[in-house]
Amino acid sequence: GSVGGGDAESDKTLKIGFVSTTTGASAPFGEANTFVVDEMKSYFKENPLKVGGDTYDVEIVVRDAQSDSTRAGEVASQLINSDDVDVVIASSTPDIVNPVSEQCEANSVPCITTVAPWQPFAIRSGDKPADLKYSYHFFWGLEDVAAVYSDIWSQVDNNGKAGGMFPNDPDGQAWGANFPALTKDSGVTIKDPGNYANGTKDFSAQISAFKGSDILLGVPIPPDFTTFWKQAKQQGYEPKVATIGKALLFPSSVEALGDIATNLSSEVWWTPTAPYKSSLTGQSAKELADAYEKKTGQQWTQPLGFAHALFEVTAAAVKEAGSTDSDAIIGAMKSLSVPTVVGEVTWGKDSGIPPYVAKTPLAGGQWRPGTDHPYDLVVVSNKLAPEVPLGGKAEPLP
Amino acid sequence: MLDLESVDVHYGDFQAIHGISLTLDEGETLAMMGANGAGKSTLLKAVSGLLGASAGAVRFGGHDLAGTAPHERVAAGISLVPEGRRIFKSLTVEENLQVGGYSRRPGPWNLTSVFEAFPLLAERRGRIGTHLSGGEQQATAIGRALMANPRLLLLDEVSLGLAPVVVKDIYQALPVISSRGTTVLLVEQDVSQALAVADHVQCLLEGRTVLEAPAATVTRDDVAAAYFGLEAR
Amino acid sequence: MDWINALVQGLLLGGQYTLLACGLSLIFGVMRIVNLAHGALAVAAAYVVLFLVDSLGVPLVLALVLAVAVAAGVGYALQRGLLNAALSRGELAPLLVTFGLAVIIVNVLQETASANSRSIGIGDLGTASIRIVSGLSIGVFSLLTLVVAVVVITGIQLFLARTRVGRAMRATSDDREAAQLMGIDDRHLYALATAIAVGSVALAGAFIGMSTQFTPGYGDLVLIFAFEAVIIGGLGSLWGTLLGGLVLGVAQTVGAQIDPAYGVLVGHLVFLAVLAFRPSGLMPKMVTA
Amino acid sequence: MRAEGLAKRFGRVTTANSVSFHVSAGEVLGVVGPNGAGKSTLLDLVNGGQRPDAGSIILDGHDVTSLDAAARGRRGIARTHQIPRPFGGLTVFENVLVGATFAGQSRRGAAYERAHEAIATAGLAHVENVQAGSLRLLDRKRLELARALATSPRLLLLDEIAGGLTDRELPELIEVIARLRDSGMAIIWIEHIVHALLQVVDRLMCLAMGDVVATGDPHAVMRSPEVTEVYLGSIPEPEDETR
Amino acid sequence: MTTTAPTPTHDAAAPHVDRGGRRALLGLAGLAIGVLFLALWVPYNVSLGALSDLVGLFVLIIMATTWNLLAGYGGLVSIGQQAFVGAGGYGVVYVADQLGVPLLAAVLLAGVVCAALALPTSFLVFRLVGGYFAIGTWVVAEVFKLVTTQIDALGGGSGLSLEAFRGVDRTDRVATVYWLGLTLAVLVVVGTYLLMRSRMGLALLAIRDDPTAAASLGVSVRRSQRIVYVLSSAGAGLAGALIAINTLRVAPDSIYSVNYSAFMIFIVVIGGIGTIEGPIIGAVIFFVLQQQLAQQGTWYLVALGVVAIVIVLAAPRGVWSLISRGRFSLFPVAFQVRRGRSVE
Ligand SMILES: Nc1ncnc2c1ncn2[C@@H]1O[C@H](COP(=O)(O)OP(=O)(O)OP(=O)(O)O)[C@@H](O)[C@H]1O
Ligand SMILES: Nc1ncnc2c1ncn2[C@@H]1O[C@H](COP(=O)(O)OP(=O)(O)OP(=O)(O)O)[C@@H](O)[C@H]1O
Ligand SMILES: [Mg+2]
Ligand SMILES: [Mg+2]
Repeated sequence: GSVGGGDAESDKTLKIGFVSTTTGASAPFGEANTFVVDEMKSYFKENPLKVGGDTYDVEIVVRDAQSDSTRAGEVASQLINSDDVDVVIASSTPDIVNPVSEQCEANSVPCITTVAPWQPFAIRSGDKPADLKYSYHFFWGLEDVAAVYSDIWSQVDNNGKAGGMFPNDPDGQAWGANFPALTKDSGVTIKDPGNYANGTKDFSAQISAFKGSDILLGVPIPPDFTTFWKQAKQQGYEPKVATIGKALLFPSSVEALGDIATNLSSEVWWTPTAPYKSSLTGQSAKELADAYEKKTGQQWTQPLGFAHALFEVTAAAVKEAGSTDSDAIIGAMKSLSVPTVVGEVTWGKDSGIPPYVAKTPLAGGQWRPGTDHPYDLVVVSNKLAPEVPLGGKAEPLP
Repeated sequence: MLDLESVDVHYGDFQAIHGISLTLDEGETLAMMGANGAGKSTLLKAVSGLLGASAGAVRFGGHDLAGTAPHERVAAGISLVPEGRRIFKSLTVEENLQVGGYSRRPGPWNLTSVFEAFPLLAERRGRIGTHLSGGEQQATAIGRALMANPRLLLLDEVSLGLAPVVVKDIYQALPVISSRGTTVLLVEQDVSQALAVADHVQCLLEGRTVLEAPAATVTRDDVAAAYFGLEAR
Repeated sequence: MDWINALVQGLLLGGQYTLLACGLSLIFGVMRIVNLAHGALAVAAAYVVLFLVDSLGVPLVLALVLAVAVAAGVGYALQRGLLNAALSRGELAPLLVTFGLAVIIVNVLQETASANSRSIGIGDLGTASIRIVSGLSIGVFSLLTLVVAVVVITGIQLFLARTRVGRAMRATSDDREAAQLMGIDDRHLYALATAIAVGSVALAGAFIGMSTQFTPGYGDLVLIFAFEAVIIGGLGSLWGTLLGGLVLGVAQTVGAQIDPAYGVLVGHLVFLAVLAFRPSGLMPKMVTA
Repeated sequence: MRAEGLAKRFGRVTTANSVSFHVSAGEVLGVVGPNGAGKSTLLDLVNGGQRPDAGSIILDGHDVTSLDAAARGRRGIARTHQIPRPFGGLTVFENVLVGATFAGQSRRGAAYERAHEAIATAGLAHVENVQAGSLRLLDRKRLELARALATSPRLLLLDEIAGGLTDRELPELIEVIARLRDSGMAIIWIEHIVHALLQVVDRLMCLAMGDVVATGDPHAVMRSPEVTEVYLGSIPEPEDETR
Repeated sequence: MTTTAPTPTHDAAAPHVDRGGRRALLGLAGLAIGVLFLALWVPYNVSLGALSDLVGLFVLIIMATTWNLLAGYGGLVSIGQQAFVGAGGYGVVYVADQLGVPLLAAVLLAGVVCAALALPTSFLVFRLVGGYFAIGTWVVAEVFKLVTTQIDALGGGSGLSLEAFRGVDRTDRVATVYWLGLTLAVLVVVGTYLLMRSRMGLALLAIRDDPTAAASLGVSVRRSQRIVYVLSSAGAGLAGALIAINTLRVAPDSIYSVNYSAFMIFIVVIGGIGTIEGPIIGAVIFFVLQQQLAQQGTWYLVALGVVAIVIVLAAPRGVWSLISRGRFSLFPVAFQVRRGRSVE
């Protein structure tokens, strides 16, 4: 025999391997995954995939990366080599999607990923995007978030000075490296005292450096932002506008901030008010969010739409390819275009980005005390996604 | 006051004590003798509750002690000065003594009276256990046991490693201790010392009693003869 | 002024570390248990307070008292049920048992309370501050934490040094069997020590919960700082733990003032430096616990 | 072996205050003194377990003061501990083999032989395969002796190895020590059982408070008034120590 | 120098020392068969995925065996060996990608790098004992991590992808890593065994039980411990390197995770500390648990915690001692004295 000769192949089944994060520090990113997977399983059970003339059963194998980068690589390898999946999908943070993509590259298996800005996804070492053959990613990039942030800032009177809190992790590094250049045109200069370690308990140094800056931006993890924001209040640093990624992503972390969360702003990658529909189930964004809230009793979160979209993209790719053969799928991905619940996802359209990246629309929003929920994310910027209805204008921090 | 009735003690599979009986009345002093490994310490441990008797009964003041934990026996009035001193290394001499009085039994012994009896301890009251020499440790251990005002004091080879002057002192203190109403069960290698203070003598050999008599009727040679049992294999 | 501010904020931060460290110091000092579940217990207590306040509407102060009481009870049961047994099984057993406990607590919390960030609301108290001069303000809540830490640590220290039970605890820590021979119920005393320790952990957890957001796994992020505080201070000296917490806090803020990247790193380096020059800590055995 | 002006203080406690003495091959030096006089500490200083604050230790004309315990062990200084310190997880044979291997014979066969001999001398053959942790006190003391002997020492330091022996066991031990001396070993023996000590020692030294009170002919030392006073206790005070 | 004539009683039977030589051979033969099976049969009869999973087992065996060497034999209970897991992982990626060293050599070089890092580290951490040492090593590991995140060439806080393996055929790659992992695991286990049978092994056991007494018997305590620390750190580095070439990416929070130490402790204690067999058995148990229960998400971890507690309380000497009951050993290191005729 040959090495690895114990494989068994089965036909006419699309086997999707999903690397999820249901436990550990990034678990909030994976909160909606269980719901989406359950929905998809029952959907595909009733609606097997029509590929060419054939009908394919869809099998979904979920493995938990436990929010650990090494574990993500291991489970991806298991999905590929033990479970023999046809496609690997993964979402949430470069720490998870990058090792998954590495495994797919090494094993020549198609890989579809999302929920990580494309720069930290594409740039794996050095400063050039990696040359990837089997990985396809959809999300926005730092140029988009910079544009959205600039738009929000422009709606509030400010002195053009910003303080940036960038942790020493893939996101923080990418933001810190790219933002100053991206916001220069809008006349804002960013003061970046340097990347700090996640879990820092005192931000006095940053606060004294930021004093006098009307704008605050950053991608801290939620507890770090809470610590920072409370200390900033205590030490008398009061910016006029604060746009924060990651820490303000989830309603629960905003709620946990209490009163001082009002009017903090953040980028919006997905919202139920967006006019997009699922290409699989036909659900609108609103219907998807409602279904989630009804079933789980929790407020919708942004990764919900993207987790759903992962399956839409996968199904579309296999349909386009006409089989589950990996080369065929890769061939199909190159110029795939799918209308999804997170908007139109099209590869090979943009020339300024690596060919394996498709960009999704991005809006900006502000957290305001809500009616159904303690805080609602109100869209205040739709410059990059005019189809998303505005909910108001950006207001200065109280 | 203390009654042992055919007590057996095991370490796992190994039986160290075979059906030992003894009776000790209030205020008496019993010297327990025997070669190394005869089971003397084991017997004391069984009385103090550190080991359980696997058969037979240990009675104290008429109550069966089966199932009582060591700390409960201390509260009932049994104190052991263990082999190897075992003083609390990070506590000062004074604190060691205070801990000895943890059970708060009333009686003649308190810090003042112990320091009176062992002036050497009074001098070192503030020194911590690790910094004591062997003899200082032994004195602390005895003082500590007295602090519990025991009705029954079990002494396991207290003169081991002590300068003659201290040994002399301890053996001078023993009659004082028992005159205050404390019953003493003493394990000792030094036959003449033991005979001098004891009312009764009991010799053990491989876990069994081989000699049992009033001290007055026993000579060094009798005891040596009892030891002979061991040598004769 | 920035440097003075860094120093002052460091002392305040030290208060938080100290509060978290005192339970650790007690357990480590009395039983030599390296309690890896300490962080998880703190977070669990924060969830208890949160539950009492948010779901049952108990007033915060009462909730704190209840949580401390519950935690003390849990600590007592934990020691009698698990840790006493682990202690008699060699030095690694407690390490593994507390690690197992940590994993269990974190994941059960995640199942029951979800992975979302939470925080215990304290309204304006969280942001109130006393302005000393321009560029130097002291957060009221941070100050409160420091005060509570000093009070708790003084209380435990006096308890160990001066009371009959405290002395007995130290004796038991030296030699369990000999302690039994003094009439001490060693299992009970160890359980008492753990009860006090876990009670203080609950307080620390609640204060963390009030100062920032926490998730079930948050305890791991701060556990190492608490250990550092204990060890910089020196084994068994609670004053040392206080000093250790403050030194660590100041090292981190001053390090961050040099470069934000160096905050945590400088804290660790100061820790290692202290140990290199004073391997038994800054104040070992003032009163040995 | 010669010690010159050894001094050691622990904080306020002086345990050795410029102590000088010597012992030659084939000689037994007995050491007595009240508890806490600094006898064990003195052995620690000689064998390298502790560093003296002042003074030096000269072995065969070489100054070994700066060597650590392991190096001194390899040079032929061996000691027993007053409170036995067996390697509890190892068998008696393995315990002894440690001494034989690292300070004695590095060749395996020779080390085995040395270990067997030492075990036989100390009378431990009946427990040679027993875990040392489960030994009773007497055997632990014998083990201390066996381990020390296994290092093929030229200077043997004994710390209260006779304590707890019965009247029958004592003569055996004394005989062993006498034989070791006759084979050319230098021995320093600390003991409180004076009558045992007197049977073998060539010279006796009495310490008190870190000072040498008397030294010389054993019987003369024992009769000297200072020794009687501080050690044997003819006066009512148990010890005459002032701080 | 002759010092004593042995007492007459013991003259008769010439004792000889048995180190379980014959049974050791048996054990080794059994091991060899197992290894041959793993090397020659398994690769051709299971899936690539299973092979790649088995690399995880080899990693666990290496980590546990070297941690046991450190803690079980050296008496140095560290919770900071992830420092070297991480350094080994980063080391192999850096050496292979940036310096262009062939992968196999890069793995070994990573081990050497870790040994080189461990040596200076030992001077710091050896100032500490007991619980202090444990926490101190943990902090050192955090320092390793934080320093790594400050080095741009190592990708800062983001991590590094291993590129040397790109374009290598999947089967070749998995097979290479598998055989390499197996070889390293065997070398580490056998190496540890031989070390423990040497003079060094005896010294270590003595030091573990009582360093002061060992020193006065001529054992160079510091030196022996330092050697063990360096060796076991090199082993942890090899494990880290294997992880890196198996998962193809290293990220600081993950590869320097304190969980590695927790796993090492788990495996060694569960299997049986202070034995050669224990860590291997523990690694297998842990591996099986991981494979079987990982699907259960949160509850898997809860189960792991429960298993740890239950085994430690029910079988404190580990599973191996339950099996062997202390009567036999596949890798005997003890010295047993046998006499022709018993003198007892
Ligand atoms: N923990 C133990 N485990 C197993 N056997 C033990 C243990 N302690 C003592 N023994 C055995 O029990 C027997 C009696 O021991 P014990 O300590 O009671 O003797 P002893 O008369 O006090 O002797 P010594 O004079 O040495 O103190 C001995 O054979 C001893 O080996
Ligand atoms: N590490 C230490 N720190 C402070 N004092 C110490 C230390 N070690 C010993 N001492 C003190 O030094 C003195 C001498 O101790 P040492 O053990 O040498 O006495 P010794 O003569 O052997 O007594 P004994 O006959 O009782 O064994 C004692 O008073 C003791 O308290
Ligand atoms: Mg005894
Ligand atoms: Mg002494």
